[in-house]
Amino acid sequence: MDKYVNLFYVIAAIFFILGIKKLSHPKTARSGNALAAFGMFIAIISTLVTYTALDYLYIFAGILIGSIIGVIFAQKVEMTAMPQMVAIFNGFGGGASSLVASAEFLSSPDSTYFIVCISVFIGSLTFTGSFVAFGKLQGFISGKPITFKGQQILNALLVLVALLLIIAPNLVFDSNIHSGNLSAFFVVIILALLLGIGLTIPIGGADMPVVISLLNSYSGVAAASTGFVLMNNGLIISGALVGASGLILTNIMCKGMNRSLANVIFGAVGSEQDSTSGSDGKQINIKSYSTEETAMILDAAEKVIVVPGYGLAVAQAQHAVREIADFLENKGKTVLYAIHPVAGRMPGHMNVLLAEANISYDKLKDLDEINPEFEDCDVAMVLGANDVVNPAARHDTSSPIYGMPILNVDKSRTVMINKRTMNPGFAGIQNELFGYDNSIMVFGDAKDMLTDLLKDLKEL
Amino acid sequence: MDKYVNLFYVIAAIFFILGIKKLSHPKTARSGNALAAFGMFIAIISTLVTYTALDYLYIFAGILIGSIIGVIFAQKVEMTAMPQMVAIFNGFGGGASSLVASAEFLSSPDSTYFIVCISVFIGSLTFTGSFVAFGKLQGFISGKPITFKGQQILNALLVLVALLLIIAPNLVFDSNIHSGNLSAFFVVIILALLLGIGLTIPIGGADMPVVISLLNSYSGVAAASTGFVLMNNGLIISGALVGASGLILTNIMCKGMNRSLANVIFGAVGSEQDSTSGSDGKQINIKSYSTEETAMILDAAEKVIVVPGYGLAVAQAQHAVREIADFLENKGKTVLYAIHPVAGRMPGHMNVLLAEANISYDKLKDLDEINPEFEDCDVAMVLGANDVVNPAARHDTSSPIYGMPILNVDKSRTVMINKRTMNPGFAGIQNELFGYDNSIMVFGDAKDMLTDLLKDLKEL
Amino acid sequence: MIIAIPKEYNNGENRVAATPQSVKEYIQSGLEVWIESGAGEKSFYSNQDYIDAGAKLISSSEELFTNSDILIKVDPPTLDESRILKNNSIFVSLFQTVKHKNIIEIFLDKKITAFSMHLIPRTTLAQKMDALSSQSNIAGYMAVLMGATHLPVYMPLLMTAAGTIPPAKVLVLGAGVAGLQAIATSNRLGAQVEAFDVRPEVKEQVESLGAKFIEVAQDTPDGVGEGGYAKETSDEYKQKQQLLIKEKISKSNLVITTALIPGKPAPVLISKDVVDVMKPGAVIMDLAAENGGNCELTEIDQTINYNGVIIDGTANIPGKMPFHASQLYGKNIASLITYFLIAGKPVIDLEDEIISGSIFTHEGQITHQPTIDFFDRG
Amino acid sequence: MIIAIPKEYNNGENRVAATPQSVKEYIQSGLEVWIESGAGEKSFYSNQDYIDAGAKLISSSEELFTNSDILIKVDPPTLDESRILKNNSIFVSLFQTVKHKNIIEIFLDKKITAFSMHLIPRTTLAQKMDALSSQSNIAGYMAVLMGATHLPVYMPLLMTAAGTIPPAKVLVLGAGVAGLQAIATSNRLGAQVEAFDVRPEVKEQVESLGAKFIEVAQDTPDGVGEGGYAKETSDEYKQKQQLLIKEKISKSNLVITTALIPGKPAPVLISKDVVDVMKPGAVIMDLAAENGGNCELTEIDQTINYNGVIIDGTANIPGKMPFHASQLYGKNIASLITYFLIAGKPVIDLEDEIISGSIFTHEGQITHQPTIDFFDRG
Amino acid sequence: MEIINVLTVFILAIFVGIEIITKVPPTLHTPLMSGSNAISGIAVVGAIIATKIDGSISTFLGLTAVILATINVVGGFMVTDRMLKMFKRK
Amino acid sequence: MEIINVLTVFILAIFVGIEIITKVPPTLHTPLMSGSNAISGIAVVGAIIATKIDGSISTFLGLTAVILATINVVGGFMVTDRMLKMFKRK
Ligand SMILES: NC(=O)c1ccc[n+]([C@@H]2O[C@H](COP(=O)([O-])OP(=O)(O)OC[C@H]3O[C@@H](n4cnc5c(N)ncnc54)[C@H](OP(=O)(O)O)[C@@H]3O)[C@@H](O)[C@H]2O)c1
Ligand SMILES: NC(=O)c1ccc[n+]([C@@H]2O[C@H](COP(=O)([O-])OP(=O)(O)OC[C@H]3O[C@@H](n4cnc5c(N)ncnc54)[C@H](OP(=O)(O)O)[C@@H]3O)[C@@H](O)[C@H]2O)c1
Ligand SMILES: NC(=O)c1ccc[n+]([C@@H]2O[C@H](COP(=O)([O-])OP(=O)(O)OC[C@H]3O[C@@H](n4cnc5c(N)ncnc54)[C@H](O)[C@@H]3O)[C@@H](O)[C@H]2O)c1
Ligand SMILES: NC(=O)c1ccc[n+]([C@@H]2O[C@H](COP(=O)([O-])OP(=O)(O)OC[C@H]3O[C@@H](n4cnc5c(N)ncnc54)[C@H](O)[C@@H]3O)[C@@H](O)[C@H]2O)c1
Repeated sequence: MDKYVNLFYVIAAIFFILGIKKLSHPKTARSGNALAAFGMFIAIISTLVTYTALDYLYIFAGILIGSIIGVIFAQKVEMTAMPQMVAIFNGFGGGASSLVASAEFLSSPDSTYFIVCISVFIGSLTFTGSFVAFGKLQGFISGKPITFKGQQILNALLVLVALLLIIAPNLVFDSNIHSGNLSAFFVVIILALLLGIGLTIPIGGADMPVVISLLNSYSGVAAASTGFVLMNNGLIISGALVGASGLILTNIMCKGMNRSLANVIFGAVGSEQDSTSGSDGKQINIKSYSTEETAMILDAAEKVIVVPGYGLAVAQAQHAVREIADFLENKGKTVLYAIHPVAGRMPGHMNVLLAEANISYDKLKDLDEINPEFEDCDVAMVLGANDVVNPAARHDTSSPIYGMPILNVDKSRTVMINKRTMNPGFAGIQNELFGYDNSIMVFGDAKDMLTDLLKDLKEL
Repeated sequence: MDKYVNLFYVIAAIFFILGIKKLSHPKTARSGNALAAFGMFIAIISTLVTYTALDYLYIFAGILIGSIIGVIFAQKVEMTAMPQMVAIFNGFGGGASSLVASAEFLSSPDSTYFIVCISVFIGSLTFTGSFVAFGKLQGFISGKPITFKGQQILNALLVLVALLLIIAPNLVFDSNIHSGNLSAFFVVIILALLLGIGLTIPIGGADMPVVISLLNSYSGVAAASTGFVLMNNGLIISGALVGASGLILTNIMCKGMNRSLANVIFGAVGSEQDSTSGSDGKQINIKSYSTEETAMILDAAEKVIVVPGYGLAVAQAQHAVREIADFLENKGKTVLYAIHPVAGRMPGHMNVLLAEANISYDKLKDLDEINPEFEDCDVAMVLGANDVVNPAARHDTSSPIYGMPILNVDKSRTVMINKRTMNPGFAGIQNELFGYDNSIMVFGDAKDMLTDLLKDLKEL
Repeated sequence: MIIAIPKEYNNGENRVAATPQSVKEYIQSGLEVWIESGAGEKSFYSNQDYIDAGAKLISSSEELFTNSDILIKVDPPTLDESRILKNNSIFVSLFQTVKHKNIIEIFLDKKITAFSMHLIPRTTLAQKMDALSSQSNIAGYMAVLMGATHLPVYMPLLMTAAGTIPPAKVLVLGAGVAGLQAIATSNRLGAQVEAFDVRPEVKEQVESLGAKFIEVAQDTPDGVGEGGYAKETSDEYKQKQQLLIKEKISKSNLVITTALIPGKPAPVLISKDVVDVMKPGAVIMDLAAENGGNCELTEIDQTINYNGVIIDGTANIPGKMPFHASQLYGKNIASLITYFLIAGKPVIDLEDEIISGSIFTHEGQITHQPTIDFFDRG
Repeated sequence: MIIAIPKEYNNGENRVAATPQSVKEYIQSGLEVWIESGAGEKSFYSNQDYIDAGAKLISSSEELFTNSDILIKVDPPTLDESRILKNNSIFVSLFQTVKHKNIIEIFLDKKITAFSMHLIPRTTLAQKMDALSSQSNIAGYMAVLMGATHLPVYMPLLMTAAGTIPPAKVLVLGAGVAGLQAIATSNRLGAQVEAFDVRPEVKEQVESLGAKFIEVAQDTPDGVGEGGYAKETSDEYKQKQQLLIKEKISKSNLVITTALIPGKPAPVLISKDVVDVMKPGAVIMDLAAENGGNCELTEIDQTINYNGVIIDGTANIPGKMPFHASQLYGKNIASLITYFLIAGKPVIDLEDEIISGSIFTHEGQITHQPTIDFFDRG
Repeated sequence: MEIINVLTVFILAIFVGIEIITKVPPTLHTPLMSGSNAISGIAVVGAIIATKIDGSISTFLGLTAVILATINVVGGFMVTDRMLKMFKRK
Repeated sequence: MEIINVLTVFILAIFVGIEIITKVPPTLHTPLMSGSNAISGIAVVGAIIATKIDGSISTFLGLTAVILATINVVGGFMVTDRMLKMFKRK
């Protein structure tokens, strides 16, 4: 071991640090990824150069095979399947850590049993956990939480036994240290593999991204512990980095879902996307978004059309709308207002409302003016409006509002609909728009929602 | 050297890290300071316990003397003199680092000359720099920038020569390594002491806090280099921490002043507070605040009274006011509006204006209702009003508005006045209020200013 | 097919049933348009405007009535006018069936297909024909302006060198379309607005306009009838209402009443003794004047001063804003007529909710149930 | 010392020079207050209110004029009234000196100390006595309401099922106090407001109310006279102004004119041929009617319809809002009187800017320079 | 002393890890996860070293580890890059 | 190897230092500066060790260093605490 290799590991670590930092900002994310990849390149090359007596044949064969598989996976996977891909990769990483630790242990069993076990335990757990997550997302395993009585107790038991075996193997197995350790070692592996499955299977598909993020953090810890086994600074630093930042990311993701990590892991709720059946029994599948995600969408938009309805007046959110619009306009976006002739509860209701917030008359467009504009509109923000954007009026001859001209919000790239519930509007009819592919629902009182949205927009 | 001492240093470092983190949030700052102090305690005790052959007599004597002086300084100093106090302490710290490195070097000259010199150089520079900063703030040295021709060149020369001596002492001095190094060492010290003075003296008193922060960062670097001399992890980690975080803090402070660090250090502008002379030749000394500082003041307030004037209408900032007021009210503060009978340019101008922003009638108070309220008001926000808050109306019989009842904003704890310039209002007379001790001016168009202020309030 | 627009001769009626814009619409739908000379004058539409739009100018009213296949008006016809209507023709106007029994009898006789713009269903789809909405909206808006002009006080809060003027207190009784618009307009002018109505769901609507809703504590929410209209309400309710109203009214500067119950006289919300306790200088705008008034003292089409309280009983307020009133009414009627025209010919589909809802005589039969009930009662 | 408040007998004058509130102020200052019975009636202040405040009720007008040391009024006195005023007494009312030469002569004769509320300096300090401000403010506000009531169209923008109603275009000519308030009120109602004035600094004030200022391109900014009042302006300027005004007016629904030049007839801003190009249904509210009107066709105290354009020449608009108009005017006068009272006795200090500014006859002399000039001219 | 030093490094690295991300916009959650996951493929370094360890089992395990870790590294960085490319505004 | 290890620690500590403060309200600028300044008094540890170094100059320098560094530490933490106490709302 040359002493300079550690220097290179530090350099690699610096690249990782900068990479992760940049990855968390939209503008620099791509270059961040490249930096991290370059750091990895440094780490690998310096290892190959410094360590002697390596089995280069195996190594190159391994790298070649791994690269080919990795490239194929990365190229072939569909964009929608990204999360499960990450899960697999993560599983492989965890597996690798655990294999390396095992190799070290098996060839020289006097290497610290404790630390090897930790490494193997976490690595194996990550391995199976990741594959379960993959299976759930890919649909190989039901996305629904799979639960049974005593599940938590069983998991707890697995952990306890494994811990016991890691700390004091000889209490259980052969008092001969070496053979005792060996037996315990294998049992720990099996327990960890089971635990990975046991922990992941009760979590619903919707929560999988959080789980993957958590497992990612674990695989960092696994790498770090392997680092301790090999006394290798590179693994330790990088592993610790990933372990810590992964945990923070997991936490951020949980917060975004308004849940605690504990709730995600042990909640076993992992509910699916809401689905609501209207009075006529038709099922509508909707996508419910947080204001944070909505802010991201608005941020990317160039042209936004606000569609105010009675709900906006009920919420008295006229000033909040104006604040959002001001903010977007300051960012160089176009904001228009689409006023449907019967929006609200009296003729001109929306005019009175928006005049209160001093919204300039030239931004208010009536139905005929605005409908062609939806075609190249990025986001239509439907705020407390319902009947006036119901596409049934266009095509459903049985609808009581069939024939009424509506605002064609569904023609815009994204339709963001804010209301408090899935209740119908004045006409008492269900609105299929809410289930359209380009529709997203943001539930809540319009004023509260807009206030949060503004906050999130400012924080981007 | 016991190997466990390093473990304790790491623990101390963790306390430092947590301490600094907590120090940067208002709510946790005090406990952060305590944590850091506790970390220091650990570091000192473990050093005393672990290292053998220490000269305990000297050590305890030193600690006792130092503690007494430190306590006295810390107790006696007036609140307004805090920054200069910090400067002195900082100078001592830098001095100490440089003395330790010197001691090591003098007793065993084969200790790495290079690293010793770095340590001594930075430590000495910090020492004199800090004392100049202290002198400027305390008034011993003129607070004005002291500049002369070629100053920058001289400083550059000092740096270059010192660097040369640090890197290649034998090029200059005796080719005998030891004696050559020794001579160079002393010259470096002298150069560093001069440089500390030379760098600090051209900077104006107003910029001193930034300089102190920068010198603080340097003293961290000095400690870290001393750590390298002694190969002591504790000094290295803590020094690096302070060095890096100090630099970031310096940067934040510069940004807050809307200047770059380079501009502060080499600008030699360091302008004093504005002072303006009115048309009648009377001098008014005003304090001009940034919106960021204003936000801090508002944040600490419980009761805020907004005093709108004609300028608010000109800026059409009625909605901006409402947003600020909403924000403050959401934080549990009381916000009232003081409407002077002749504010604006037509009877009821302010009523029309505030009604546009839907500000509730019960928050609008007329002169008689509001004047007693100023007594226990924390901040009076005077927005584009002038004549109606001119205290001359109360006491200056020669004033053309003598006898008119005014809003007694000067009775509140802080009066924040926003206008664009120092120009007079409708009555064409100067306003002594602007120079009152409890007045602060925030210049700018009312709408722009309020928008910035809101941003800053949200970022607190 | 001839569609004819006669001039309105009723006193105070400045509106007209078609604007040049709607004339164009009719011609596009394949109708021939006849208009009486001077029909649009009081609404500021000149004869020339109509001729330019393609209408034929007719100087005699009689000629229009006797020859047209579709006759559209603002007000109901006089008895004489209805007698000369062409048999089997279509007639459209604002028409309160319970007020014009003898005209209906003539319609039945002549097999007139008669539509009342009063009867357009209050559904989302029928909104564009909803003349009650468009005209009530004007009434609510104008009532505030007229009331504010009567008032001896400012509407908004003003803090001036000569003292602080408190905002006027406006009370809106009945918050249908007119009431809501009155709330909105008073609010704009800076008054303090309170409102109330027997229908509980109106609370949210009132609040959506930034006003305060006054609630009469009641046990059973039974103020709602069919189709969104209010029913005459229980005695106990009325009592409580009277008390609360009395208290609120005594403090108000401007009271705007809009309470109506279709097919019945307007409910009396303000009796004489309530007016007695009002402040001098207070104003009552009674938008229900045409149907008897919500105030006991209201005299139709008169503005009286009762002990310093001004009570304005102007019946036809939309007629005071004739340009826009005619434009909106013209559009409402045109929407109805183009709705039942197929290739330029009227097709009366009694299965259609809007048609069956707004028609009251057809082929010699009364088709509107409440009108049948009314005839049955005698 | 007796201060007396007679009833106003002028046609359309509903105001009174003191309210019960100001009566209390006078009594506190040590004056005895006499008031004519029924003086406050039309402003909705009853005799009883005054008695409660401490005033003595007098039934004969003559008794007041002959006995009082200070007599306060809204309108100038008639010749007969001035003849019976007590010698050396103080008289205060709104008074345009150039209009009442013979009354001034009587005042000089009787050594009356006469104040005109028209002459109060427009300084910050004198604001609380500034009756022109308080009354103009009412005029500006009421003019919009009256104008909107005359209009056959809506003021605000409305997008309804029966079509989109564009906002009314309001043009305010002359943006002093009345003009600014007219802008603010029109804005509140949702109209599109433009304004203009010869004084360039008014631009910022107009914009501070959210309206657009129309500028007449001019080379020398010479529209400004002393004390903030506008001077009669150059011919060239007038021409350009006429052109721009004509264009803007032809597009406006409501034109409100408030241009005044103190001591002179009001400038004519709208000649007959301009009215000819206005849209039918447009409305002109001429607030300068009392001084001859800003529109050539204005007839004082009449509302005429000229080819469909309504021109309202109501002279005394504040009189239409008497409760608050009297309250503010009463406060203005009370502020002036308590200003020159020392221990219950009037002390006329001609060094004082406010006193010397608003007084026009004192001890048999005319003290007001423009009035002297006017007398000199003949 | 070695272990203490290594521990020091470990602890400091954890602090860095905790501090470097404070706020991440939701769209970057997955890419960031994926990118840092690729970094945890640093196990490849361990795997390379492991091939040196004698004993056929170890070598075999090492080889497998190299393959798995390489997949993690190569696939991880590439997939991340693909995701991020999507976000680029047109 | 020692120096590399120490360098590693140094670099990581710098990163931690950079990351721990991101946003500081202006009122805390001075206290934070003062607090971290007190931490840089860690030189006291070096000073203590320096007394051990033989030679009277060294011992003298060490003693002086101990005094100065102690002033920095004790005074620094105390002054910081005094400042922070001020901010406490009544
Ligand atoms: N313009 C007129 O003159 C007039 C008069 C009477 C009736 N109408 C009828 O009213 C309807 C108007 O259409 P519209 O689209 O404006 O209204 P709408 O169809 O009645 O829908 C309003 C929606 O707003 C939501 N909402 C209520 N309070 C909210 C709050 N605080 N925050 C967020 N959302 C809230 C409600 O959903 P949640 O409950 O789930 O929140 C509701 O679905 C038409 O059917 C029209 O015919 C019009
Ligand atoms: N109420 C009435 O009826 C009436 C009528 C006519 C005159 N007046 C007179 O007007 C005065 C009213 O007093 P006031 O205190 O409201 O106004 P003021 O004394 O005229 O002062 C207004 C201040 O606002 C500032 N300002 C202007 N535009 C601004 C902008 N965009 N952003 C921020 N500040 C701005 C100006 O200072 P900078 O230029 O430095 O920004 C000015 O000093 C009194 O003297 C009153 O007598 C009143
Ligand atoms: N679908 C649509 O788009 C649409 C459009 C316009 C109106 N509408 C509906 O039509 C309905 C009637 O509106 P309108 O304005 O023609 O009503 P209206 O003119 O018949 O009555 C006016 C109001 O008076 C109220 N009222 C009756 N008796 C009262 C009493 N004793 N005290 C107080 N208030 C009393 C009624 O509840 C009503 O709100 C409403 O429900 C409205 O929402 C629907
Ligand atoms: N100090 C104070 O607090 C205070 C209070 C009120 C008014 N003022 C000042 O008094 C002055 C006069 O106000 P007012 O309302 O009594 O004015 P006014 O009634 O005398 O005149 C009305 C307006 O008409 C304008 N005008 C004159 N000729 C015109 C023309 N040909 N075309 C267009 N506009 C023309 C004038 O410039 C003025 O703005 C203003 O400067 C105002 O700021 C001051």
